[in-house]
Amino acid sequence: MNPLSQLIEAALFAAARPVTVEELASLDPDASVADARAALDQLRETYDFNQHAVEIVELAGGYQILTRPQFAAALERAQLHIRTPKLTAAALETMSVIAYRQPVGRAEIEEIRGVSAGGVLRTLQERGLIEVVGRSEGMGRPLLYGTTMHFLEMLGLTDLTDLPQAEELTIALQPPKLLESDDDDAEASVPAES
Amino acid sequence: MNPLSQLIEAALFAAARPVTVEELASLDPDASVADARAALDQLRETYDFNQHAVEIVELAGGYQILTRPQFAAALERAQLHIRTPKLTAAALETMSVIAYRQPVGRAEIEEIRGVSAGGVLRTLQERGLIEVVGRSEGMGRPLLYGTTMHFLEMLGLTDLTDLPQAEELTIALQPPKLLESDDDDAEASVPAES
Amino acid sequence: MTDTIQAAAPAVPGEGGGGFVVRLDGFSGPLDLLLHLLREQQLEIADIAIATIADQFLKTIDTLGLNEAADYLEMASRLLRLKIQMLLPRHGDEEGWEDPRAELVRRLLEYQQVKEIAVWMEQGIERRAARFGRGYLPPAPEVPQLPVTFEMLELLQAVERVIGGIITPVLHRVVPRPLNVEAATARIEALLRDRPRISWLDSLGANPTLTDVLSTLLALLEMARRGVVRIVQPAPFAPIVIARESTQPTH
Repeated sequence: MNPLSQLIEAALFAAARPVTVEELASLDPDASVADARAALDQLRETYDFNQHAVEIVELAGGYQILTRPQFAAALERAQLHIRTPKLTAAALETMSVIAYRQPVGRAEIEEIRGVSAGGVLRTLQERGLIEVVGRSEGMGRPLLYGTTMHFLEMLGLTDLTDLPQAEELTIALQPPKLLESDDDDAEASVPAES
Repeated sequence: MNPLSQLIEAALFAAARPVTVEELASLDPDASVADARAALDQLRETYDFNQHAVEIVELAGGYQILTRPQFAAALERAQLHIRTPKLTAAALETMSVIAYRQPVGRAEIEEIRGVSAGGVLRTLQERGLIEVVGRSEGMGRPLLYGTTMHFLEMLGLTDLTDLPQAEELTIALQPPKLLESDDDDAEASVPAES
Repeated sequence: MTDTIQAAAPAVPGEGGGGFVVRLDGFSGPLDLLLHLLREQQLEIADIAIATIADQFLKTIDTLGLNEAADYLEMASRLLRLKIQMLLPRHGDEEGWEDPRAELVRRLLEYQQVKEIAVWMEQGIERRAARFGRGYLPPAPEVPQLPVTFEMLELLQAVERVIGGIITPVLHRVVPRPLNVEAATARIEALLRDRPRISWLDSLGANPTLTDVLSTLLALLEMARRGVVRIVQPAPFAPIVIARESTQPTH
């Protein structure tokens, strides 16, 4: 491969979006748009001739490297980026914390569950069950999560007030607060009315 | 390229994260791990022989396609990629302590660094470099931190054993212990004991 | 090794820079500053001259405006304590004399090592950052194509598991709360009007608060003292029974 084709391959691979031929030309101060187009064609031919699993696709006014369609089925089967449909216990627990405490930050979720929540949060976000609803004012302005409409749909709820209320649960899953009234005390110190 | 190499190229490309050789083998029900390893080698040779701008790198227990370092300057200039902010000295030091002492609690990190660590821990957690790995049995059951897969990826390490070992450091890496009073002078003035 | 210290430390501003405030993140902590000072004085960590370094430390945090940061203040007081300890006469022979500097020396060596690893990590990150992974990631697969299976029951079970793991909140505000013994007495009397005997749990009423429990207990003890009720426990660990004292009228 010639140097410009190499540069273009590196750029198309690393770029987070489709890249225009003008942008590709600007990678090398000595290259014209025509040079870039020729180098791009050479790269395309290399991919085709050597039967690479990727190809160059024109998309949204620019170019991108994408896997060829014939590998889609195998990749889906391998589930390298698609997750299994069944929610894990960790996901359910994290979702229950978010449902009752929203808007809630990752640190608080981890504090409650005692384990890291990063992967689970990503999964739930990808599944459209939770979303970022804002940022906390705290140190580092952490993201705050809440449940989505899709979450309600999955559970067949009209809105969040349909969730079982505090008094229906063994112990109220309530936001942390100062215990003040008599009722709070009862919940905290008298286990049950037996 | 043979079909398994193609499949592996498609998978490595689609996953955009390190993929283990076992995962790669599972792409084809008839392929063994040894087959996958051979196909991976063939792919690596194709990239090298045809002077592609990308190569196969062993990382965080798996394999990933990355651009070769010589294109870094041109890609930085073009600004097509997503930038990640640099870590502060405090973040790097905190990460160092966690990497070697994991699982480790906040108190121990603060003791070693001589400063409070709350903000830095949250930053590192949000960037996915550390995670809560459990709780200590001690008073208040403090959270224990460890490094993540992303930590390995970010440093370009295969696993934690790639961290510099005691004898490679100017000062010997010592397990936490109290100095015996008799040995104080010896240990203090002779930097390396191992 | 020593280069790494220099790299992380900013230049100390000149003498008498009153009002000069340096970014707090210039040094990553008091140990960092201490290492910087030792290097400036060209002193070995092991031979640390506490008196000199303590004065230097105090002067520097004052100059840099760090003397309001708790971590630096704590180190300053530690150094001053060490300085005094070093001045104390060593009685007896050298045997058994513990060098007060040992702990600080150990911490400095350990911290220096942390800095060395931090530099190694920074270089590793830089090397790795010169390689780029695939930048464009296709949008996450649409959710509808993967019907998620979970039910309310599962969610509720998850809630229960989470609750089980929650550490009881430790925030309490102590509020003076008058006990209502009168009301408790009235409630017990009302109950005993209908039935000759009631159980302790009956006497508490529905959904008792902690105050109710205490009020009821005091009311019962008072009533027993007055001979209005008799409190019996038929067998060890059996439920406590509160009986109307037959000879007395209830009111």
